[in-house]
Amino acid sequence: MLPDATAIASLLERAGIVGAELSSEGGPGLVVRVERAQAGAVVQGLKDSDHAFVFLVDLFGIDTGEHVDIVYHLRSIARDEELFVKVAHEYGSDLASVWETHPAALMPERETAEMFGLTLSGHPNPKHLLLTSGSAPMLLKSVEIRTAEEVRNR
Amino acid sequence: MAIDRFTGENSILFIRSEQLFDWARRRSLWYMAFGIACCAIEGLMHASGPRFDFDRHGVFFRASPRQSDVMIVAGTVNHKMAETVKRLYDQMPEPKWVIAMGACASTGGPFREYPNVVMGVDKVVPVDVYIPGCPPRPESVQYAFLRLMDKIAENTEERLAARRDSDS
Amino acid sequence: MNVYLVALLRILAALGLMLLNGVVLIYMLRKVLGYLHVRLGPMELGPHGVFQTLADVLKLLTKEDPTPTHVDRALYFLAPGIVFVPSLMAYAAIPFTGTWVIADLELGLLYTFAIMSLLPLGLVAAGWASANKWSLIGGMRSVAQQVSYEVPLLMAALPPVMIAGSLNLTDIARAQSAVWFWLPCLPAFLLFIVAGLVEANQTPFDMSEAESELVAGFATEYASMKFGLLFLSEFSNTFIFSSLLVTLFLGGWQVPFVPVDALGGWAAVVFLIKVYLVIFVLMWIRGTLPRVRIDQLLAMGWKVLLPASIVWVMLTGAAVKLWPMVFGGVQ
Amino acid sequence: MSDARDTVAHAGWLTADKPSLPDEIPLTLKRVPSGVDEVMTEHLVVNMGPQHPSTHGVLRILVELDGEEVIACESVVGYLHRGIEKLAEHRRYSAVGTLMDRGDYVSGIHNEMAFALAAEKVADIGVPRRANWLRVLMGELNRIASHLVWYGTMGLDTGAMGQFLYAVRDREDLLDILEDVTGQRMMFNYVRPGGVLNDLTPRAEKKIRAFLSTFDAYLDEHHALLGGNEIFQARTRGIGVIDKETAIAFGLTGANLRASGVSFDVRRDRPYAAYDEMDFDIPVAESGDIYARYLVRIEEMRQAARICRQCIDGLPEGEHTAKVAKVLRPPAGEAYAAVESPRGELGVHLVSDGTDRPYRMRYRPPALFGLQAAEAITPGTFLADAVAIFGSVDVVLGEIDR
Repeated sequence: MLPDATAIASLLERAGIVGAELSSEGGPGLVVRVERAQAGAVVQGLKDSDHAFVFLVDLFGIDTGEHVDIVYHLRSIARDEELFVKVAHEYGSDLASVWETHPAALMPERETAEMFGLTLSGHPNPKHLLLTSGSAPMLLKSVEIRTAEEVRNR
Repeated sequence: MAIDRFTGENSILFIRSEQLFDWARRRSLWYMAFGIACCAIEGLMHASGPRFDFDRHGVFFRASPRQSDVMIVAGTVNHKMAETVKRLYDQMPEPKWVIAMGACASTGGPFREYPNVVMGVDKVVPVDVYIPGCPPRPESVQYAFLRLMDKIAENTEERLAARRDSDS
Repeated sequence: MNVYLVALLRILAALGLMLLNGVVLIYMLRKVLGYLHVRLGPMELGPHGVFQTLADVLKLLTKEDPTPTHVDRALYFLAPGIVFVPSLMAYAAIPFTGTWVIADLELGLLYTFAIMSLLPLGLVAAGWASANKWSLIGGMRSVAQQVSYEVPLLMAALPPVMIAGSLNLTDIARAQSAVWFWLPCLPAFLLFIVAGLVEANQTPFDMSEAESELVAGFATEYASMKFGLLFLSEFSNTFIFSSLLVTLFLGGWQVPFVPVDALGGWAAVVFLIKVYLVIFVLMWIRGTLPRVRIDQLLAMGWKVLLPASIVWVMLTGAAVKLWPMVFGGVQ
Repeated sequence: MSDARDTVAHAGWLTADKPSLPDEIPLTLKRVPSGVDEVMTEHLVVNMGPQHPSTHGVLRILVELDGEEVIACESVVGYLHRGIEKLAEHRRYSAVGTLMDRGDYVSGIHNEMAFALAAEKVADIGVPRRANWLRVLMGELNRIASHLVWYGTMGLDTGAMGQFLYAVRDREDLLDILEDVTGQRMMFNYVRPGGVLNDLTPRAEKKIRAFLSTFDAYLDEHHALLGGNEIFQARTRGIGVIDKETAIAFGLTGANLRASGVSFDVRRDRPYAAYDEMDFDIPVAESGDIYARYLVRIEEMRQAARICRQCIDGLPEGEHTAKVAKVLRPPAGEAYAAVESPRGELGVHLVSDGTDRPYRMRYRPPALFGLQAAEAITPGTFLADAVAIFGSVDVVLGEIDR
C-alpha cells in the first residue's frame, strides 16, 4: 500500500540523502527519484529504517529516450507498504550492484545491464543472463526489431 | 542370370530385408525427451499421457539423443539454443527425423520479429514434418507421426524403384 | 549323442531363452506400465501390439552405431559384452523343473552369485569408457550399490540353503515340497527382495540409470544394438533375480498339494508363471514408487540390511540345529 | 540481514578466492586438491541441461560435484529468451495478451490477467462484476492445472513415474473445460482489458461441476500416493530448506514464500478481480523444506477447488465485458498490477505514453526469483537433492527467460 510521503522524506533526510524527489502523481505508487551515486545508500537506508523495506519485488529499467531509469520496487512486509525508487542512468554508464543489500537483485541486475547496455560493477557474476555475449542491448528504443519485410523473406 | 535374383543389391532377399527394416523403423519411432517451450506440454507431456498415449504406435521417449530416432522441436529456438539443437541433432544416430512442432519451430511464430529468435528450426537442422498451430493439439502431433511413417515408407519405395530402374 | 553337441545345444537354448525372454519382458513392461498408468501401451502392431518389441529390436539392429570422439574405444566396445555375457551365463543353473536345467551344478547358487557379481564390472566399464559424466556417475553408483548389497543378498539366501542343506538350486527347490521357504524364512525373504531389487537395478533403487538425474546413466552414450544389449541384459537380470527368488523361497516349479510327478512338463510352465508373477510385482513397484537417494540406499544396506541378515542367519542356524534335538529329526 | 548474505556466500561461485565456473565446460575433468588429505580428488563439473529430463524445459545448471555432493552450482538461463517485453512495445494493447500467454505457458490465465489489470489501471477501465468472477473461476481452474504439472514433475524428479501420468489424466479434464470456455487448450487469450472474451456456456458449467465433484477425492489419492510415500518423505523432509530470511532476501513469492513461514498472498493482501468476495484459506508452512512446499501446493489446489465452487454457485448476472474501445489508447502514465500466479507474485509494470502500444512493459517473473533461491541453497546437498530442489520451487523457463 502507499506509504506516507512525509515519513519517507524525513527518513531519507535522516539517512543523509539529499535531493530526493518524491511524487505519487501518475505513477505506479510513491516514486522516489534519487541521484545515481546515492542509489545504493538509499536502498540500504530504506532497508535499515524502521519501515524495513526488506523485500525487493523487482528491479528493471525503462528507456525514457534521454536516459535509462532503473526502478527498484521495494516492499515492506512489516508495514505492508510499497515504494518505487527510480535512478536515472546515462546510456552505457555503470550500474552499481545492490546485491549485498538485496540478494534478489542478482539476476535482474544482470538482465537489466545487458538489456540496456549498461556495465555492471560490484556484481559477483557480471555475465550476460539471457542473451549471448555480443548481442545488442535489446530493450533500448534505438534497437529495432525485424521488419515485416525481413520476416516475410525469412 | 538367374543367380542375380538371389545375390546383389536388387535380389529378392535384399529388397525384402530392406522393406522389413523399413517397417521396423517406421513402427518404432523413439523421440527424444527434449521440450523447449510451451509445445512440450502438449506434444511431449500430454502426448504420453493417458488420453493420447503415443505408446500405442510404438512412439516412446528416450532421454538420451543416442537412443532416439525423432527429435520433436517443440518451441521457439533462439540463437543461444540453436547451437544445442544442432549438437543434439548431430548426436542422434542415423536414420533420424525431425518434427518441427508449432508455429515457433516452423517459422518463429509470434516471436519471429525478435532478432534473437531463429525464424524456424529448419535454418539449423533439416525438418521432415511441420505441424501448424500454436500450440498444436496432441492429435496434430499424432497425425504428424503417422505422416512421418508414410514418408519413411515412400522414401524407401522410391529408393528401391530408382535402383530397379537404373539396373534394368 | 555327442557330448559337445549337447553342450552347444544347451548354450543355444540359454541364448534363445534370454533373447526371447528379453523381448517378452520389454513388451510386458510397456503393457503393465501402460495399464498402471491408465493408458494402453503398444496397440497398433499386431494384436495388442505384440510385435512392437520385434520392431524395436530390428530397428536397433539397423541403426547407425556412432562412436563418440573421446571414448576409450576398446572398453567402449567391450562393455556391453561384459554386461551381456554374465547375464547369459547365469541362466545355466536355473532349474526350470527337476530335470530341465541347462547345467545342474552342485554349487549352483554360488555359481549364479559369482557370475552376477561380474555385472558391475561391465557397468563401470561402460560408464568409464563413454567419456560422459553422467555415464561415469552412473557407473560409479552401480558399483557402490552392488558392492554394498552383494553381502546382504548372499546372507538372505543362506537360510534356505541351511534348511535344505545344499547349494544345488534343484535340491533347494525340492526341499520345499512340504512348505515353501518364504514362510519359515520370512525376514530373509523380505531382505532378499530388497537386496535383489538393488542388484537387479530396479526402481526404487535404479540408481545407476536414474533418468531424472543421470539422463540414462551408464547407457547414455550407447546407441543401436550396443544399447540393445545393455537393455536386454537388464531385463534378463530381472528374470534371473526373480527365478532365484522363486527357487529359493517360492517352491520352484512345485504347486501346493499337487505331486511333482503329476505335473510332468507343466512344471516348467508353473515355474515361468511364478517368475512372471514376481516380475509383475517388480513392475508394479516400478510404476509406483519414487527413487531413494544413493546415500540413503547405501546407509540402509550397511546399517540395516547387513546386520539384520546376519542376525537372521544366526537364528536360522540355531533353529536348524535345535529342531532335530527338540522334535527328534523331523528334517 | 547478514544471514542471507551468508547463504549467498555459501554458493561457491560467489566467494572471492574461487574463480567463477568457466562459461564453456572443458572436456577434461577439473583436478583440484581436496585440501583435507593428501589424496588428489577430482571435482566433476557437469552440465545439466539444456537437454536433461529433469530441468523443466531448457534450464541449464552447471554443477560442481565432489562425488555425489554438490559443491557449487550456477544456473544458466536464456535458452528460451524470446523478447516478450520488447515485442510488447510493438503490439497493440489487445494483442499483448497473446505474448503474455506464452510467457508462463502453464498458467496463461494469470499472465493475461496481470496484463489486463495493469492496462485497466492505466486506462482507468471498470470491469463488470461477472467478468471479475469469471476471471477468478478460470484463474483457479488454471491454478489447479498448473499445480498438477508441478505435482507430476515433482514425482518425476524424485523418480516416480505414475504420479505424472495421473496428474496428466486430471489435467486433461481441466483443459477440456478451459478449451470449452476459451477456445484453446493452453494459449487462451481469454482475459482482455475490460473483461473476458466469452461467457460461460451451460456445457462448460456442467463440466466444471463434474470436475469439482470428483477432484477432492482424486486430490486425496494424489496426496496419498506421493506425499504419503515414505521414500518421498525421506527424500524431501528437511531437504532444501529455505528459511524465512533467505526467502525474503531472495524475493520469493507465492507458495515458496508461504512454505517458509511468511504469510503473504496477493489474493488476500492486494485483492484483485473478485478475490475480496471469496472465502478461502491461505496455507502456510513453517519448515521451508521441499515437503513444506509440496504440502502448501497440495492445499492450494484444495482451496482453489473451493473457490471454484463458490464462483460457480454464486456467479452474478451481467455483462462479461465492459465496453472498451477497439484500439485502446490509455493516457500517459505508469501502473503496477500483480496477480498471484501458481508460481508467485506475477507483476506487470506498464508504462504508457498515450499511443496505442505500451511504451514499456515489465514482466516480473516469480520463477526467476525462485531459481535464484534454489541456486543459493543447493550447494552442500546431493545431486539427487539438487534435482528435487530445482523442481520444488517450480521453475517454468518460459517465464524466467521471457
